[in-house]
Amino acid sequence: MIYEGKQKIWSDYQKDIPDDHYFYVRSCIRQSFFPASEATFLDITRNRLGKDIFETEHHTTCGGIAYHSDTIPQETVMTIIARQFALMAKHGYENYVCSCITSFGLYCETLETWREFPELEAKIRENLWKSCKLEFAKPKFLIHASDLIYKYRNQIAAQAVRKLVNVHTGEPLKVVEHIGCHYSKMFPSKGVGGAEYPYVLVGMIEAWGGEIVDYPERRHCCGFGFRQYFIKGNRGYSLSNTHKKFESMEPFKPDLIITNCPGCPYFLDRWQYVIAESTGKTYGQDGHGIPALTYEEVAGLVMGYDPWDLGLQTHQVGVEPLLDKMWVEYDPAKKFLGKNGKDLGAPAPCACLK
Amino acid sequence: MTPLLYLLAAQAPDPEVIDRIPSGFSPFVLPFTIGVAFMFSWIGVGLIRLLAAIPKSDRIKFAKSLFIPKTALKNIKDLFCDCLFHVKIWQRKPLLGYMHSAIAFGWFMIIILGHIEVALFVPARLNVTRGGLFYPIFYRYFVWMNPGHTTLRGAFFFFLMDFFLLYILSGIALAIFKRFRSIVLGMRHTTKPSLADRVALYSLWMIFPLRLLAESFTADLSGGSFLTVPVNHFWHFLFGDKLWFMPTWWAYSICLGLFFAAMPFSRYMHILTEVLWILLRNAGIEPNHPRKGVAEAEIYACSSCGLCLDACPMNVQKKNLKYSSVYFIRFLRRHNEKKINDIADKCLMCDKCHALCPVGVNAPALRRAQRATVNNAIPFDYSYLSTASGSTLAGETHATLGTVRGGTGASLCEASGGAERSEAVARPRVLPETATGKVLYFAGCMTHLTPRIIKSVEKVFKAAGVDYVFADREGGICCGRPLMLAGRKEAAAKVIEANKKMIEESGCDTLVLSCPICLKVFKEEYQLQGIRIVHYTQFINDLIASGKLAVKNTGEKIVYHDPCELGRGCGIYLEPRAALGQVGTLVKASKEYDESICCGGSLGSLTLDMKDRGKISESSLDSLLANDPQTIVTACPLCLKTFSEAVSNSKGPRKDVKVKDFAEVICG
Amino acid sequence: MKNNILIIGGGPAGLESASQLQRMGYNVILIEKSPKLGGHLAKWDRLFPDSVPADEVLGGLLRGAEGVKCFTDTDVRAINRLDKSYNVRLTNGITVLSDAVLVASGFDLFDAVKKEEYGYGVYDQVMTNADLEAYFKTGTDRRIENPGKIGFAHCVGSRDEKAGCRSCSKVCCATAVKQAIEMKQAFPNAEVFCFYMDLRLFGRHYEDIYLKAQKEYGVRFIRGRVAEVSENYDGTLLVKAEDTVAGKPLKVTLDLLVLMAGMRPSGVGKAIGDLLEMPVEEDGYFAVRSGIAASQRSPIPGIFLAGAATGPKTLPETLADARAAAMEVDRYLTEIFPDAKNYKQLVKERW
Amino acid sequence: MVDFGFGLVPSSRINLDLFDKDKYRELVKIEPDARICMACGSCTAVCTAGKFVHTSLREAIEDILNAKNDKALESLQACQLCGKCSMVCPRGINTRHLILSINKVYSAK
Repeated sequence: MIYEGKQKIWSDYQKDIPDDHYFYVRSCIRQSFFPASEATFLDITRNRLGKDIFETEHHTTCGGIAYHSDTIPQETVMTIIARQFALMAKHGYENYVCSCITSFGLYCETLETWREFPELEAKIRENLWKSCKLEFAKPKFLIHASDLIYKYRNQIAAQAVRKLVNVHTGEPLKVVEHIGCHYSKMFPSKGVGGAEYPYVLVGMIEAWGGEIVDYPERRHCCGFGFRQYFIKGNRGYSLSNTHKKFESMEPFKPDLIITNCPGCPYFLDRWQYVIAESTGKTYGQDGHGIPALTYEEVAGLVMGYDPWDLGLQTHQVGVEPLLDKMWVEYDPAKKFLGKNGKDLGAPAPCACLK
Repeated sequence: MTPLLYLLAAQAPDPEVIDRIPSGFSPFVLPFTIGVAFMFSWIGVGLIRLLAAIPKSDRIKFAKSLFIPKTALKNIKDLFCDCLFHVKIWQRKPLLGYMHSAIAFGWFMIIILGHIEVALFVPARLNVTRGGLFYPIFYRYFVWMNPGHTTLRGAFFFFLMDFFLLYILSGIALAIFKRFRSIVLGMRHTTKPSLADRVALYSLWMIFPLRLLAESFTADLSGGSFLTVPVNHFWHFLFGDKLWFMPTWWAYSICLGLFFAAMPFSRYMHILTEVLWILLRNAGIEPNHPRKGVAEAEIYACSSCGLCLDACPMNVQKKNLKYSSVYFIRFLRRHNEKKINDIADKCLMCDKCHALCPVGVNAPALRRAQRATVNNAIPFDYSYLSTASGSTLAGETHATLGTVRGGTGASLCEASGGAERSEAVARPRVLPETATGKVLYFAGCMTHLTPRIIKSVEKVFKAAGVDYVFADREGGICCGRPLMLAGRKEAAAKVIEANKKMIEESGCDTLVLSCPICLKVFKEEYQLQGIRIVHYTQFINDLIASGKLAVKNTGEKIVYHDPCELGRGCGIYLEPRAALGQVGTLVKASKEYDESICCGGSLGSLTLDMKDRGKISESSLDSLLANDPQTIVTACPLCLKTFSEAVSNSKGPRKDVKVKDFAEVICG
Repeated sequence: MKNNILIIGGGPAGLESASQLQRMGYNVILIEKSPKLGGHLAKWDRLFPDSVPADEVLGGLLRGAEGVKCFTDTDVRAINRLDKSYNVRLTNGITVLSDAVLVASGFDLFDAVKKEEYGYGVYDQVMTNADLEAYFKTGTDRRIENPGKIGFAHCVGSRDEKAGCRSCSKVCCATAVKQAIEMKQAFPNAEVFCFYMDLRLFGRHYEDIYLKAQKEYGVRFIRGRVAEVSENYDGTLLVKAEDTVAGKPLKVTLDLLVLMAGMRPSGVGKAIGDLLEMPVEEDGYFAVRSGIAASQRSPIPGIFLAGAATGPKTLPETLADARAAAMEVDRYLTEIFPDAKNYKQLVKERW
Repeated sequence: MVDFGFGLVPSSRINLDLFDKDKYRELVKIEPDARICMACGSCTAVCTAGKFVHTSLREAIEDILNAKNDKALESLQACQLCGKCSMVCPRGINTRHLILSINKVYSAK
């Protein structure tokens, strides 16, 4: 691998990310999968970096799940999106930051479509007025939340209490980065680093002291694929996708997977459990899995957040070996305590996955 | 004959011949005796092994055949014609025939006459215990002629012995000459002798000159005639009164011994095996294994004469000589598996070597048997052939097949033929029960690649008002012959079964085929009771002869190519020529009838490549174009396609020669 | 009077037309931007289809052009069109008053880095056709160390609208087959795969080398474009394509992947074209007066074109084009140019 | 092991790394024409057996190269060796011998 070659490509795919004043929109499924991630994001940006991030309880889903499952007309989706944008404008913001990759892709797609077909934009403008009495607006900058963390990666590194380093060996942790497909595969120019060698997560890992693993199936989808997962009969395809990725990264012995999409950490995490329990195969050390974390969780770890506050207990693959490697102190007894301090109860132990 | 000889003997009361050596033995006979004893024991054991390897039913059949008068007569005729007189070689190459018969018949006569002499003059010596094995051979050494008591009878034998010795010597002289200048005897290629062959060959060359030498040395003692006596005088003139003759008799005996000792390992084994082979062949027993049982007799009956070398169309290229039948048989004898397979697979199966073989060795059949040992085991699945039945398909096949009645039905056929074409089912086509045509035309796979044949045949049929059904208009299944040629007899049986069913269900009484490959297998393997199987050349010739089809003679110069499977394969040579004679002027090819050269496109060969096939096509064209015809006519789709391509790919004036199918020429 | 003719570009087209025009008695000035004459030909080792050494062909071209005033390391600084002639200022300080300008600016090899998914410049074991020719010339390349499995990806930057080129580069198929054979000759035990979309082996003897590659060298031809390349743990490449004949996706591990970079319009040529205000077509190559009847004439009078400046060409096509351009220049300078009175009328009628 | 009601789906991808070099070498030794197919499909189009069941020499050659040896044998098992394919092959491949050879080499375990 020639690092300079990748740097050259990265330099071709840089995007403008504004410095402050963001309108933040949450992800539907992240809030249930990894709710602490978004909270951590807001805490880091607001309290650690001192940025102005506004969010409103009035925003809705972007309609992406329905859209990709072919259950909603495109015009309806676009009107929902137009409403989101209008809310942003109503509150005096023009930098739209979304937490979800599906949304990000859909926003990019919608903005491009409006650009190509102004008559469609006009129609949506009308729809929006008719249905919500809101003024149509488009964001000046469309940013994914990971773009922001990428932008402030060095500031985060400056505030970090630890690095992505195995304290027992002194070696940097080997990290697999995995971007959501809709981050830059549809519009390579909209993502930091493009589609072929996306840099958004790589930049974070490099800044925080880890080592990137470039494995053959890095481009491959995590296996979410809306219709593949939603219909049980197709779920085998979803599983096989994930399996292919793990088989490919296995020889590199990664310590950690970092992702920037709602679905990816979930499927890369849960399917490891399914693969282990149905075939007996595990990919981490000594029968463990490979933790698949969100970028907020990784940022939180290096900045010294408590792992249970970061919600790492919601992962199926145990994170303890990783925490040990990074010398993160944690109280095993508190792992399954709720926010209110009540015991949520530990899940039943797995037969194969440690 | 013997009483007559005794009548002659009655004229001489005193013994004419005196047993010169009372013991009836001399050490010089040992080499011969050992050699010949070795040979006979070898052959004896071999014969028992061979007979044991023949299935019991065949053995009984063989034994019975010897007592069937008709077969017995044929056996006698064949033994004399094939083994002694070499009639088949005479017919093709007289000088070569003379050579072979001089050696074979001459030697045979010398042995017979030698024994008669012993029987007449010293009958006691015929007893094996008193030297019967060698005494008749060295008769002249052991006896002393009683001077003054010579009878006409003795002189008669002296004359005959000298005559046949001279006869043999002339053959030997030709044989030696042939080694160096074979072309004079009509052979372009001769076989490469093996080591044993060489030993036997050089011994054979030496035997008769040495016999002349030995007998001439003793001619003043034991008598002689026009050859030995003058030579004896010459020796006396040269060496004086006393001749030291022992070395000559030793040399003669050693050469004979060497020859017989080498014989089982050499081509000369054929001299004796041929007899057995002729008997087995005439008994109608076929080989079921390429080198055991009957096949063993067959391969040892090969005299390695090399006539198949020139016969083989592949040998237009010298590099292919090694694939000739004679070498195939040689390697079968030596059990050289690798080479056997290579050679077996290369052959075009044109059958010319078989047609020309003086002893009728069927090398193509042996090659097929060899291919079977390898290819029969290959797993194939023909279950799809049995899924169709006549009744299930009757409804939709009716339209597709298109029954044609006379000339008026033509449009019906074309109209309905196309209508359901798209519904061609994924099952073998079976004729409808309602088909009324008594004539069934089966084009075959290859004919479908030469649509002009189909078109012309149909045109002829319509012109002659033939009520026919086209069995495989939409394509059928293979006839099975290609599978047989590849040695896959069991697989072929399945294909044959499926086709047979289709034909029997058609209710036809005449089956017309345009492909000779199909014709051969339909005739030999299908056993279609009550159905006349004819080639379209025969059928069309009949139509012309009976006046049903009118043809016009254009005077075009035509040469007819005999397709291998039609000519040598089915013996059809005359009908196509008779019909073609009505539409044009037939000219001769330099090789025709059973000597016709394969077009090169044969399905028989498994391994021959395009380039080599091209060379064969060229040589076949050379033969066909010997008398400048305007048109080459053939009656096989494979030959047609091969020649068409060869002509269009060739350079010079040859490009202008037309290549046409038989039916195409007939319908003008 | 000897007319001055300026030839821009010292590759095969420029050299051949210079040689022809000099023979006709013109005063030929040839400029070449790089330090060496010969263009891409100078960097090539052997030429398809008969593997003729490139040096031999180039030597012949250079001998033919002996006596021509050649300025290497020289570019055009400015061009003024006078009444009929061109006043050309060169970067070496010389000014040429030229009666005709022949643009033989050739082509650039497609920059394979742009096909990011193939990883040229990122993966250790990916190289281009030009790199491989350099290896054949010098015998060294860090990427080539007894490779066991070698792939050739056809159509890199050709027939690829995303790479900015819809058309076929004409020479890559034959080059790939040639190089595949040469690699088999160098490494007889290697397995060689060619990934093609269509094998465009249109020229004389081209089909022969295809057959030779299959028959004698056992090169495997797979119909399907290389879609993506990745690097395995051991540094080997994982190549994915579809075998479109089998209708199935396919993967293979390779030790070396050679990208058949196609032809793109010359960047330097484009700059000169801009100075001359020469029109270019959608594909980026210079427009000609008529693609069939006048393919060596630019729409601008007095400006001629030869070789790959007007689209991908094989070497023999380039040389024939160069000779044709020389004839066109000669016709212009004898029939149209000298007639000062009717010049404009003649240009209208005969250009 | 737990049954989740779904599981890994076998890949249809061709893996050229599984290509059996030794067997192919054996095949090419007895029938070098195996190498020169250009996948035109003439053989499949005229196939006598192909009218009834799927039969394709073109595919069989492809399958061997794509490390699907068993599938290659399957594509040929209905062949009647009639030889039509050899007549139409533009490269002059000795198709009948190739079919027999593929069977010989690849059905031997």
